[in-house]
Amino acid sequence: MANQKADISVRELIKQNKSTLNTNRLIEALVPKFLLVIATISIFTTIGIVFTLLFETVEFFTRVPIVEFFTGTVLKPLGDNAQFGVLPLITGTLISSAIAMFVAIPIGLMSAIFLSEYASDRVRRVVKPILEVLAGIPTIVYGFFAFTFVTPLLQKIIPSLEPTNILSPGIVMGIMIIPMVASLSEDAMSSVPNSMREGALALGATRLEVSWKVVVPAAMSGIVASFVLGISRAIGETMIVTIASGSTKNFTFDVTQSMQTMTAYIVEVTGGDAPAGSTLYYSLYAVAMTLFLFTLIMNLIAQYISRKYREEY
Amino acid sequence: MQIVTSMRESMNGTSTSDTPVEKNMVYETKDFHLWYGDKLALKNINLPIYENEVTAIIGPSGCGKSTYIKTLNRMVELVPTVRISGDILYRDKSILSKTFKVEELRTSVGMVFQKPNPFPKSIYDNIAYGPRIHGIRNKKVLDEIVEKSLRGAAIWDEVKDRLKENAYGLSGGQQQRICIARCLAIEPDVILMDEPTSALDPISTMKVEELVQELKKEYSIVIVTHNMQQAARISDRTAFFLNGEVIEYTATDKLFSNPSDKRTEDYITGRFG
Amino acid sequence: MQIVTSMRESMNGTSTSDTPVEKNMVYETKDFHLWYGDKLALKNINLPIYENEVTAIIGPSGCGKSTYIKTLNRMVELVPTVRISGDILYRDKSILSKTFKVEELRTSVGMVFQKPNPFPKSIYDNIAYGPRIHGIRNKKVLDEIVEKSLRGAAIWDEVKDRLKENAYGLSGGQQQRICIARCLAIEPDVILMDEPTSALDPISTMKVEELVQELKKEYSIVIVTHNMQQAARISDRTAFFLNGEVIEYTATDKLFSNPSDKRTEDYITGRFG
Amino acid sequence: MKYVDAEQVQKKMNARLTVNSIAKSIFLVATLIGLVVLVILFYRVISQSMGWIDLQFITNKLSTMPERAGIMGAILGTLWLMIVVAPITLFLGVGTAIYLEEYAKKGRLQRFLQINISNLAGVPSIVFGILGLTIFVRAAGLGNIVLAGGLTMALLVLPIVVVSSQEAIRAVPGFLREASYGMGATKWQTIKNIVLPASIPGILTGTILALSRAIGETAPLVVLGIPALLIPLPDGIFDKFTVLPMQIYYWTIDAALVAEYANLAAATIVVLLFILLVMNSIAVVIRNKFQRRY
Amino acid sequence: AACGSSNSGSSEGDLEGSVVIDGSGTVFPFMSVVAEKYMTEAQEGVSVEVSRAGTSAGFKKFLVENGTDFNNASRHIKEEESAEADALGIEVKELKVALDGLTIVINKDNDWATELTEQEIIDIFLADGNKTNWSDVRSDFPNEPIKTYGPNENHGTYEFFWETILEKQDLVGSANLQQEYSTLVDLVSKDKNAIGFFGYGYYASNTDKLTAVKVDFGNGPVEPSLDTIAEDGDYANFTRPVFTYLNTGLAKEKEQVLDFAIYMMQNAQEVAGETGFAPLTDEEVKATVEELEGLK
Ligand SMILES: Nc1ncnc2c1ncn2[C@@H]1O[C@H](COP(=O)(O)OP(=O)(O)OP(=O)(O)O)[C@@H](O)[C@H]1O
Ligand SMILES: Nc1ncnc2c1ncn2[C@@H]1O[C@H](COP(=O)(O)OP(=O)(O)OP(=O)(O)O)[C@@H](O)[C@H]1O
Ligand SMILES: [Mg+2]
Ligand SMILES: [Mg+2]
Ligand SMILES: O=P([O-])([O-])[O-]
Repeated sequence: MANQKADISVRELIKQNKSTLNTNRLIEALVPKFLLVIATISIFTTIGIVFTLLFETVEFFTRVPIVEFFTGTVLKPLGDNAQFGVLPLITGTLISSAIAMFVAIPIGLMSAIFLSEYASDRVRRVVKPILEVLAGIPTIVYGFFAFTFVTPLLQKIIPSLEPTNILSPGIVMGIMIIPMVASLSEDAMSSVPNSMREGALALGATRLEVSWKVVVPAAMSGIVASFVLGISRAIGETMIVTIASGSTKNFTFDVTQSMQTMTAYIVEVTGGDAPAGSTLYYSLYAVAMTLFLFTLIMNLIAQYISRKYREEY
Repeated sequence: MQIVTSMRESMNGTSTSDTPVEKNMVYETKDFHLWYGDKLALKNINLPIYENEVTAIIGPSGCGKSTYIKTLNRMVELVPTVRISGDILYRDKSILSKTFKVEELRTSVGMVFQKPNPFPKSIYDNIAYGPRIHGIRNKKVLDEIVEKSLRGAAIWDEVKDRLKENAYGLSGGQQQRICIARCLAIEPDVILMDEPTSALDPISTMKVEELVQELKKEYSIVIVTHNMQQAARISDRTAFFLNGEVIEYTATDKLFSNPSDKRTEDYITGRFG
Repeated sequence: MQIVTSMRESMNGTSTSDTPVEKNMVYETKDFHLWYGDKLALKNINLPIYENEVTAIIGPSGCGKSTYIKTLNRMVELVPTVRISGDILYRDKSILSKTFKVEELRTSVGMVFQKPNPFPKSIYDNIAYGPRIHGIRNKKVLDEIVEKSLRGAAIWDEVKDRLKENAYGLSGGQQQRICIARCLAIEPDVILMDEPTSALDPISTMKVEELVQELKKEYSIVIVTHNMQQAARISDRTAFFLNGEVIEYTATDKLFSNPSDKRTEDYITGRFG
Repeated sequence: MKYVDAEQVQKKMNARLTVNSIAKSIFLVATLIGLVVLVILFYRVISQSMGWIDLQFITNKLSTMPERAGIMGAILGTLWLMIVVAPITLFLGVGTAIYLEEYAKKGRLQRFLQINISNLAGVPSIVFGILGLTIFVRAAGLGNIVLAGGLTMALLVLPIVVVSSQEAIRAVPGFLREASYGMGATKWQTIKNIVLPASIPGILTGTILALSRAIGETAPLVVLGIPALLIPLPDGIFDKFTVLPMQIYYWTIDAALVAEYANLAAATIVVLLFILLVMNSIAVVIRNKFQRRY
Repeated sequence: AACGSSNSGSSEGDLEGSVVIDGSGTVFPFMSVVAEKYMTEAQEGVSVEVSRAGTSAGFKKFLVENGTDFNNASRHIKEEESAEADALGIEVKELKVALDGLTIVINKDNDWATELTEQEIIDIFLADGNKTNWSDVRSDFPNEPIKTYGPNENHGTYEFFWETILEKQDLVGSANLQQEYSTLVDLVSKDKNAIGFFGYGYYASNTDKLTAVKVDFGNGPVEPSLDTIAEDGDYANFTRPVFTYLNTGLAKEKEQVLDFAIYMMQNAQEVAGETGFAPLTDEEVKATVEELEGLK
């Protein structure tokens, strides 16, 4: 070994390459700064969203009083006596989201319990990705499905159901959200340490008792966070309601009727391409701002829940 | 769990010779083998366990101690790849038969684990969990059970004023005694303990050891331990496992003072392990 | 890493007495303390390390062996909460001073880790990694370096026909020697080894031990080991750590045959640890 | 005193076991619901598209006449859109992830960025559409061309790429980094030579998933104002364009006028789902092929 | 090569660039067919893009700097809109492309209201008409609620109906107004008690789903058809011309825009028939084409 060392001295070579060292120093100093700039793009995006929405929203409120906007039950944005009450949109949004969660929460949670607590590893490995396919289907496909399949089907059960209604897209949104709830809840449950399950099983508990009284409570924060994220998703969902719920600005709680959500309103107004400068145009931003705030609050709640309760055991 | 057909044979002489006084048997293990997938983890185990005794199981890491003790309440079958042959009788009934209800077995056989594993609930709810799932709902009865169990686990005085607090606020040693209390609450017949003190500090360890001595008056106890001193201190009978086999099983005094197998001697004198 | 102002004092007598022949010092550690957050992990370390020797560091788990050896090439500062005081000199220069360039230090001081950690690249690229990052691009030179280093790590014959294959296809022992070769490729001055054989089978362990013996002719080696026999077999000098302190540091023969501290004796006779 | 009556326990045991098996069946049924819907959905779409998918349908330009209509324009539009989205998200996403994982001190800024990114991931896509309309289409005067749509989509899927790249980078074991530092490598050398190569499978998987999200999005493009009839094929990022989901949208609502449009919509859905399936399979293959070996 | 044979109106097929058209949803089917023909038969290099925001919404995109080249309209340009054009210096040329009959449609299952008088229709849609149930219209009609449908205020059809037929009286508040005509077709075809209105073309392509109400203007019920829809036909009261408005400034600037305009006029009669409009007379076409040629 010593004889070979005479051939080349790496130590010497490295010393000769001092210049590499200096370039390295420079790169080393520049890279983090450069990456910081890139990383702030996401912040600029947020700022961009907030500012575009805010400016035009403020302008909107100089034309339509903020109180009227948030308490008005009549939304009639076109024509001569336009009225801008956002409540019909808010109820539409909340009702469709409520229907969606009414479908997604029980089914999603039960699927999660099945996958995490009952299913064998093999079944879980097969079923979970298939469920996740549901989440990956474009929403336009669900809209088509709701309008051409679910609504006619429901009309057989509820004859008074209108051809466009909030019930059918609500249910379909729920189906779309099932995998989200199931997958996140399942993650939360499978991260409950096995020792907890063993403790309960060793007391003679059945699988159900273990799941329901030990695992689910222990994973509660993750489960609730998945619900909240699901709601946020439902609130922001656009194409399903646009296609299947129509654009009637009803202020009602009758789910068999057509209602419009905030998202569908945005589609309608931009589809008619509201010209800059009209109140209609500004109303777009006011509604978008309201929508943004709704989902922002939901996302913050979800993050708060999952952070706060992360390390309970 | 897939039960391989087995031939029940008379008990293998080597492992059960030299037993001291004959008492009632709680468990009887016969020609028992266990595989994880293709790996043989327990080989031809024959081991009687007696009433109101502390039976210690010792042996080096990976020798199959946990596997064996988990077989006694069939927790081992939570591992999907497990296969077994042979038989285990609890109170003269085969616990491996298809018709046997594991939940019932586990109600009579409590278990305490290596790492304290209280539920993330209040102390009270931890203890009441078992009685509740067995249908006891009466608040007064539950109160009594909780107090009795906590007293039984020698931790009542320390926690009686904070029963509503989360069990995770307690120290490791206290948590372990909560787990013991939880297990006492359903009044088991046998208590299985898998290295119950290995995560505890010396003082907590001492308390748990004392408790075990106390409990044996009412319960039969099987305890796995890494710590030979502990086995010597608290057990009546000791089994020495090595590579999935029972090398020697006899009265604790005898095993530690006068082991009959060379490997036992090597192990207890610290030659390996 | 936050450097607490320290008072350099003359070396503490207890730990460095009884040194055999006086040689050149490679490292000199003076009054060194290290905290992880609030936890004191190394307490008042004073330890000289000599040229062309194998220095072994032994002690029970958690005593600070890895922490100390990682301090010698300042890898320890990858843990963000680390704070230190005292000083460490490498070739008479303080490695803790602000102006000191860690990359240079780490180029002169190679390290081999407990678990073999080759890069998920070809064997060739693993060895060539160091020279390349130091600017050596010439293919012929690299080829020579690779061959020389693999020969140096006594693994050339086993891998010379598969240099383009991924290093993860090798056995654990081969991987560990690849890691040693990787470290030789930049011709270090000192090689730090943190339990380099603990993940290896006996035969691979023997090979690595022989290699260490060989390497010490050209390099200074610091080796952490759990295995006292290993320390006794291959090292010239041994330091015994306990709870973050150096209890005894002296010639290996002396430490194992005639330890001057009761705790050392207890440890090497297997009383604890 | 005995509280736990063995007989009582015995009696209750059977009931509890029955409840357990009933619950298990219910949970199983709940799990199957999702799968059943999936089957129905696929069946409906495929049966409606029967006879409508052929080479002509793929290669023809759009037309008002169902027999002549094809989706080449939408396919090319989708392709051009991806050509804008992929490099931008990859560059910004991986850059942000490296910054957050390797450089940012675990402090306020890092937490703020992280929260901001998770919030961005939850902002409805239609709001991104408004952002794109206001900033790219109008303020920057790009109009509704591929570039404007691509930039909008890139911002929309950026959080997905950031988070999955972060996970991939985090999954690179510390010992590889240590080994590199131990050789005297600098931080950037370590990232470039060790961390990034080892995390590329994860990053690619995340990016493919993000792209499939972008391919399926409709809402933001509706807001950007994609024309209802656009026959010429786009051949660059400065052209007007339409994409598969937009075509599905228009055909779905216009099916009331020309019944065959429903079949065209279904056929386009099949093509879209096929593309997504292929992309997801690629992601899975990458993930399996490069599964960590260390 | 641009100034080709003035007769054909289109050059030899080597024009390039784009033509952007928005506006009326009523005219959309007509214009999209013309556009497709143009791109396949005349000028493959030109990209004609047609949208359908509605007449009013379309004018707002037309009357801005660098707005759309054409705005389709199912009504005349309004005074405000003309004023706006003047203010912007946009010179607007009205091109009448065909005639449309405003068609009142009901559900296929509706067998009672297949013939209504003009006044009954007006009352049904008027806020003050007090017709909430079908039985309020005629006592022998079923006692079921009337559901009214129509295009929303973005649309020229809405304004034509409101201004010309309702004479600017308030529309009934419960009317279900939609952006997309296809949605309206769908809604009416699924609602037994529905009555709605829109251009004849949307009825013509859905005769299997909808029934057109025969309107009695005083001389007995008249069914809308390509024969009765005419400025002096039996359906004249509900007949209206439909237009496209051309930005002549842009037409002069961009050869393909003017070329398209001429092509469209030359093919207007043929396409009108295909898409459910009554065609212009030969003279009308000729006059318009000549005017357009004059712009060159
Ligand atoms: N779930 C499992 N799957 C496969 N093999 C297992 C599993 N659990 C344990 N084993 C193997 O079975 C053997 C016995 O394991 P066991 O846990 O019973 O040992 P032990 O004596 O309890 O050891 P320790 O003292 O470390 O707890 C070991 O070789 C172990 O690797
Ligand atoms: N990253 C860290 N953060 C906080 N504490 C740490 C960290 N790394 C090690 N410690 C603590 O510092 C002490 C010394 O650890 P170190 O790893 O140096 O021990 P060791 O002697 O190498 O033990 P072993 O033989 O188990 O490898 C231990 O108490 C350990 O818990
Ligand atoms: Mg064990
Ligand atoms: Mg260590
Ligand atoms: O779409 P319109 O023709 O009614 O404007």
